[in-house]
Amino acid sequence: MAALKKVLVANRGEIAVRVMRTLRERRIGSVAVFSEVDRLAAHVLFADEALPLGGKTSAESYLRIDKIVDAARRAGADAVHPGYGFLSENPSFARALTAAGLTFVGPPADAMEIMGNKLKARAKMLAAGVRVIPGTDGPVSDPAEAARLAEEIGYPVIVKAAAGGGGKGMRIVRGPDQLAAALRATGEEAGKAFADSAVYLEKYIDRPRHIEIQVMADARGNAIHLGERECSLQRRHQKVVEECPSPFVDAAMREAMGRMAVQAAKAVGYVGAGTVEFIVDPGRDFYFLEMNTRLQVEHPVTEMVTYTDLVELQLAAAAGEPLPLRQEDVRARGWAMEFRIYAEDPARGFLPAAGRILRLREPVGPGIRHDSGIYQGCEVSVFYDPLLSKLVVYGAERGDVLERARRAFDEFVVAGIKTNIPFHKWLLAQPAFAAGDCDTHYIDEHFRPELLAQDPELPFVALVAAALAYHQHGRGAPAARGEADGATSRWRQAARREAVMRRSTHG
Amino acid sequence: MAALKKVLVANRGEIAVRVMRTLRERRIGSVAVFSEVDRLAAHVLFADEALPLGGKTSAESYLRIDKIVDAARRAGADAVHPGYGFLSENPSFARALTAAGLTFVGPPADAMEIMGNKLKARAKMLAAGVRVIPGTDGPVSDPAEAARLAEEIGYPVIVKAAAGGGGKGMRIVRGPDQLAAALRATGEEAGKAFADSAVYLEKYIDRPRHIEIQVMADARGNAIHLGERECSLQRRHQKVVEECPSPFVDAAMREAMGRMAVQAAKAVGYVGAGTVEFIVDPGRDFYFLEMNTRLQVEHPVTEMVTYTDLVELQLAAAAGEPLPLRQEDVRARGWAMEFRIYAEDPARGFLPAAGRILRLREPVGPGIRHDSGIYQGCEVSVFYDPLLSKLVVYGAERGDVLERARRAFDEFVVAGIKTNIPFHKWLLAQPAFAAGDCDTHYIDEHFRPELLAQDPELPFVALVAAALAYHQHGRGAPAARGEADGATSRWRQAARREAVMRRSTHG
Amino acid sequence: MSEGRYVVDIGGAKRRVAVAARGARWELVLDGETHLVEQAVLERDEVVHLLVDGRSYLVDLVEKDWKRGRFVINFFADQIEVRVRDELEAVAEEITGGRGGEESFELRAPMPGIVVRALAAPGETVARGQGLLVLEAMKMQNELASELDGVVQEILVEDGQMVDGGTVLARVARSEPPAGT
Amino acid sequence: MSEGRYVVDIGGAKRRVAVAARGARWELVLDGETHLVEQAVLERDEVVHLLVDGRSYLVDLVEKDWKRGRFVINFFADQIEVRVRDELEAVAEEITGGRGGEESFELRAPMPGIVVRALAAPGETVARGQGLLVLEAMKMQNELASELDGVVQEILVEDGQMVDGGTVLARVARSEPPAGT
Repeated sequence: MAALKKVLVANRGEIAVRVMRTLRERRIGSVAVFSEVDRLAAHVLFADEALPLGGKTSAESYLRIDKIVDAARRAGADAVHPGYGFLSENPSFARALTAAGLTFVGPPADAMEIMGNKLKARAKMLAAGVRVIPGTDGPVSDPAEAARLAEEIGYPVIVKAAAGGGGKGMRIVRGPDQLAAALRATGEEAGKAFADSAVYLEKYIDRPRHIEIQVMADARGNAIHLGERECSLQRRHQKVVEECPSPFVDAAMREAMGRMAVQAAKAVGYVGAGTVEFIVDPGRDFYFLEMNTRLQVEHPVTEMVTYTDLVELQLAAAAGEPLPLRQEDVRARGWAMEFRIYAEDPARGFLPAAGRILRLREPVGPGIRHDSGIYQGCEVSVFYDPLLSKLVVYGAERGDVLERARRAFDEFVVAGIKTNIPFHKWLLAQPAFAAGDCDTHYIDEHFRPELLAQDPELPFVALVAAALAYHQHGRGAPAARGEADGATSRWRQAARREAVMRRSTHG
Repeated sequence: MAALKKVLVANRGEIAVRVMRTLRERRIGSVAVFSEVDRLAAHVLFADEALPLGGKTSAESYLRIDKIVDAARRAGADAVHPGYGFLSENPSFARALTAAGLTFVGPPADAMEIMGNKLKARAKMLAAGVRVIPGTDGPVSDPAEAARLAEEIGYPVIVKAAAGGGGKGMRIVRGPDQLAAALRATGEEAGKAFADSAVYLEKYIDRPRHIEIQVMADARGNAIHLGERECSLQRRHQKVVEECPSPFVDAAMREAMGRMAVQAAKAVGYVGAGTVEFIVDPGRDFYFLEMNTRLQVEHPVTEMVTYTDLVELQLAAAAGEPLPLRQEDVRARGWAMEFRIYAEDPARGFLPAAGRILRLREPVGPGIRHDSGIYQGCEVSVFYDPLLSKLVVYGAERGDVLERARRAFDEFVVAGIKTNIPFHKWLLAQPAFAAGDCDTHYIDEHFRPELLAQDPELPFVALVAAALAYHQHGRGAPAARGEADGATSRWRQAARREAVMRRSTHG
Repeated sequence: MSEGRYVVDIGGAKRRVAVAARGARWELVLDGETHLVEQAVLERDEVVHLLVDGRSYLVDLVEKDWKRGRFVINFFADQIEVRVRDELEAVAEEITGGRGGEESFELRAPMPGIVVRALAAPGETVARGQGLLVLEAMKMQNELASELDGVVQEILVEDGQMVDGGTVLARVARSEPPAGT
Repeated sequence: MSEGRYVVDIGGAKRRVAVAARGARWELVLDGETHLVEQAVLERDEVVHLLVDGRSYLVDLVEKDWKRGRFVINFFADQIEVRVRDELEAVAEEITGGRGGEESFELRAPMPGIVVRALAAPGETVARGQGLLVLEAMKMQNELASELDGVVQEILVEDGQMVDGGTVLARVARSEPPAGT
C-alpha cells in the first residue's frame, strides 16, 4: 500500500484537530467534514480542506456512511481516519470504504465485528486463552445447576438478566444461601421488564478497577503493547480522568496484562491501534472486559509517557508499513494524567451545557498539553458529545502531576458556558485521589454538588468589579447620566484609546 | 533556611510568568513588579500580587535595586527570583537582598562576582584545572615573544586589542609569516581606536560551536550537571534556536564536558542553577568560555529532556535544601528545541517591532510547550527586550521535532506586529539545519531577507477576502451605499447575531 | 472627584459600598473596611484587571445590564451574579416597601446552596430587611432577607435541604404600611 | 443577487475580479477562473473563514479602510496590503489618466522584493497600464505598471537589486492627453 497523501477525518471536535496535527506533521493533506451546525467548528478551521455533510444531528451527518464516502471521493482522499465514536467501530463503514477503494485507518472489519459482539468476543477470547470474567456461557434456570456453577465461579456472583443492561435486572449474591431467591427474583423482574426471564451468572468484582492496555499491530502479524492506562475514575460509567501509568499496576502485572492484550489482538488478526479493557479486582486479578477497536479518548497519556505518536503509528499501520517499534523499544518514563473537560454543569447533575464560549484562557507552560476542539467565540452545540477538550498534564512523578494539574486549573478561564472544571478542582482536593486509591465507584459514592467550592475570593472580586463598573458607566454614573442607552457602543469604540491612556497615566 | 512562602519575581515577560507557574505549583505566593508601561503586561495579570515600580525604562524600574528591595519588603516576600537579564547577575543586588533579610534565588554574590569578570574567571578556572581557551594571560608586544607564544598556542591564533570588543580590533593569523604584520596593524588600530595599543593572543577557533552545560548545586557542596544545550544557531551573537541534546555531542563528550562544568561550579562555591558555556572546535575540543550565573532563556529544552523543573530546583537550593537528584538520577530522553519568538522584522534587518498584538493563535497539541509573555490584545513596547515567547517543541527523535516545529509554525497566527516567525520557517527549510550541521556563523553567512518566503497562498487568499469584504461592506457595496461611515459600528453590533444566522443557513 | 454610594446584592447578601476616586485609583469602603483599587481595562465592558490592595485579579464582565445595575462576573471557571443600586434608590425602595407596589414577595435562592435554618415561621410578622432564612453557598452563610414588610406565608424548605439557584424558599404577603408614611 | 466587478491591487499586480452571490455562496471570477467561495464570519470586520473551492482559510482583516477599499490582511504570520476599487471607478481613473490631475507618477515597490528587469528606459513614452519593471516578491514575478500616460524620467534601480517596500523605483512625467478626450 502506498504512503498516504490526503486523509479525510470523519469526526469533529478535539480528536479531529488532534489527528490533523499529526497529518500535518507527516505532510499529509487533511480533509474535514462538517454538519450544518459545525460550519465554524475548530476542526473545519484547522483543516486544509473542508466539505459539508449537511444535516444537524449526528445521524444526519457524521454517522452517514454514504455522505462520508462521497466526500472522501470528491476530495480525492486516499484514506479516512474515523477518530473515536461515530463510525469508528462500525464494520460496515470500514467495508464501504474498502469497496470505494479507500483505506480505513483502523482494524480489519472482521476484527471489529468480533470485538463488537460481547458473546462472540468472549468465545474468541476463551479459545485464545485470554482470561475473561468467569461466568456461565448461557442462561441458567435450574437452581441446583446454578449452585454448582456459582461454586465453580466463586462467590460473590452476580445474577444478570440475559436481556438486561444499564444496571437493570441484576442482583449480587454473596453466598449460596442467597442464590435461589436471587435467581427467582431476577427472573421475575426480567420477565416483566424485558419479556424474557432468562438469567445467567457472572463473577462479581467488588470495588473493581478499570485498567486498559494500549496495543498496536501491523498488517504483518506483529503486535506490541504500550503499557496500561488507569481509567477507574468514572462518573456513571463515563471516564473523567485517566492516567498512565496506573498507581495500582506494578511491572509484573503490566507485563502479564500486556502479554494477554497482545494475545487478544492477535486472536482476531488485529491491525492498528486498539485498547484491551480489563476489569481488575482488589486482589489484582484481571479479566478481559472488551476491546475497543479504535483510538481512545485517553490515548494522550500513553503518548506522553512512551514518547510515541499513536496517530502516526495508526497511519503507518494503515499504509501497510511494519511496526517501527519492537516490544523492547517501548519504554515508559514519567507520569501523565488526562482531565476531560466537558460542557456540563456539575452543580446541576452534570446537565449538558451549550452556548457561546465568551472567554477562553487556556493553561499552558511546563508539563501541559491541551488537546482542544474549542476556541474563544465558538458555539458549543447540543447536538454532539459535550467533550470540549482534554487537559493532559505530565511530569516526572505522580505528585508533580497533581500539583501541576491544580496549577493548570487555577489558570483556566472559561466564561459563557458551564464546564466540569469545578468538579476537577474538587477531585484534585480529595485525599483518595491524591493517593491513587479510587475504584470505579468513587465519584458516584463521594461527589455531591454542594461540595463544589467556588473560588473563595469570587464574591469579593465580583463585588468590587461590578461596583466600579456601575460607578463609572451605569445608570448612576456621574459621567454617563442621561446617556445610558447609547453609551455602550461609544465606550466600545473608545476602549482602545482609553486603555492606552490609562496605562500611561496609572501606576 | 525555612521553606519559601512568598517570592517576588524581579523580572517581566515570559520568564516572570514561567517562574510564577512553578511558584503556584509549589504553593508559594507570587509577587510581580511592574514599570509604568507594564501595568497590563502578562506577568502582572498572572501574579497573585503586583506592585508598581514606576518609571518606563529598565534603568528606572527593573534595574532599580532599591525599589525592588522595597517592594519585596512591602509585599512581605521572603525571597526574590531574578529571572534572567536585568539584575540576575548583579552581585550588589544579591548583597542588598541579603542585607534586607531576603533570600536571593541565585548563587552567592562572590561566585557571581568572580564569574562576571573575564580575567578573574579565567584565572580561577585555570587554577581549578578547567580547560580555558589557550592564550597569553597579558599583553604581548615583542614580536619574538609573540611568535614563541603563538607556536605554543597553535595556529590559527587571533590578535586582539586588550581594550577592544564587539569584533573590533582583532586579526586572525593563520601562520607565523603573518604574525608580525598583524601585531603591528592591530596595535596601531587599537591605539587609534581605543587610545591603548596593547594586544594579546588567543587561540582562534574556526567554525566554532557554542555548547553549554546546565549545572545545579546545593549549599552543601553537591553539584551535578544536566547535560548540554546546543546554542550554535546565533544571529550576531544572539541565540535564536537551542536544542537538547546537541547533535554534535556524544556520550563521552557529554560526560567530559559535564565533569568539567561541575568542576567549574565547585571552584567558585556555586549554589543553584548555572550554565557553563563552552566553545567547541570542529575537532570536538572544547574550552570554557564563561559561566552564566542564572537561569538561561533556553532552560526549557533541558527540562523537557531530563524531566526536571529547573525553577523548582533553584527554589529548593535557595531554601537550603539538598539536591534531590544525584548525577546518576539524571537521565535524558527524547529531543527538544526552543525557537525564540522575537518582535522584530526579519525582512528589514531584524528591526525591533512594537505595537499591539491584534490577533494571537498559539500552536498547541502534542509535543508543544509555549512559554509566553504575551496575549491577544497586549501591547509590545519598545522599552524592553523584544523576546515575546519561546516555542519549545519536543519528541522522541530530532527528526520528529523538526516536523513538529514546522507544523507548529504552520498554525501560529500573530497579527499586528512583526515577528521573526518567517525567519524560523526559513530556518526549518535549510538542509544544514535539518542535518544539525550549523556553526555559530551559519545564519550570518546564509540568511538574506529576500529568502523569506511568504505563504504561497497569501496573495490569493487576501485577494478573495478583501474583494468579498469590499463587495459586502465597502463603498460600492449594494447594502452599504450611502452609509459607509456609520456602517462599521452597526456591523459590529450585528456581528454575533449574523454569525449565528449564517451558520444555520450555510453549509 | 466623583463619589458614589451603592447597595450591592451578591450571593444572597446585601453589602454597602462607597466608591471614591483617589487620583488614578479608587477607594472602596466596604462594610467599614477600606480598599485601594487600581483598575485597568483590557477590553472595555468585557475584561478588567484589578489590583485590590496589591492583589491581582483578572475579571470578565460576562453580562452587563447597565440600567438595572445587573452584572454576571466571571472569575476563572466560576461565575456570580451581582446587582448594584444607588444607595438613594435602595433607600427609596425601602421607603416604598421595596419592589414598588408588589403585594407579595417570593424569596428565591440566588444560587445553589444548603438551607442552614429558617429565621422566621409562617404567620410571623416581618419587617423589610429582616432575615427569613440562612443559606450556605460558596462556603459562606448568607442571611436572605424579606424585601417587604409583611407576614410570612410559607417556608417552603427544610433545614439541611440542598436547593438549586432560583428555588422559591419562602413567601411573604404585604402588610399595609402604617397610614401617614 | 448582488453582483460587482472590481479591480484589485495586490503585491504590485492588478487583478480583475467579478463577485456574484450564488445562494449562500459567492462566485468569484478571477482572471477567467471561477472559484466558489463560502464565507463565514467569526468576528465581523475582524475574522473571516473562507472555504474557497473547498480549501479552508482563516483570515484576519487587520486594517480596513472601507471608503478607499484598502485592507491589510493577515494570514498566519504574514500580512499583505490589498486595494479594491469598483471597476467603473477604475475605468474612470483610466479615462482621466489615473490619480486625477497628478503631473507625475512615482512607481513604488509595494513590498520588499528583487528587481528582475526594467521594461522601459528613461526617455521612453509609456501608456498608462504599460509595465515599467518586473519585481520578484513572494516568489512571484509582478509586473509593475505606470499609472500615467507619460514619459519615463528615471529608472532608479538596477536589475537584481533588493529593494524595501516603499522604495521609489521609477518616475514617469505626464504627457498631455490628446485633445478631444
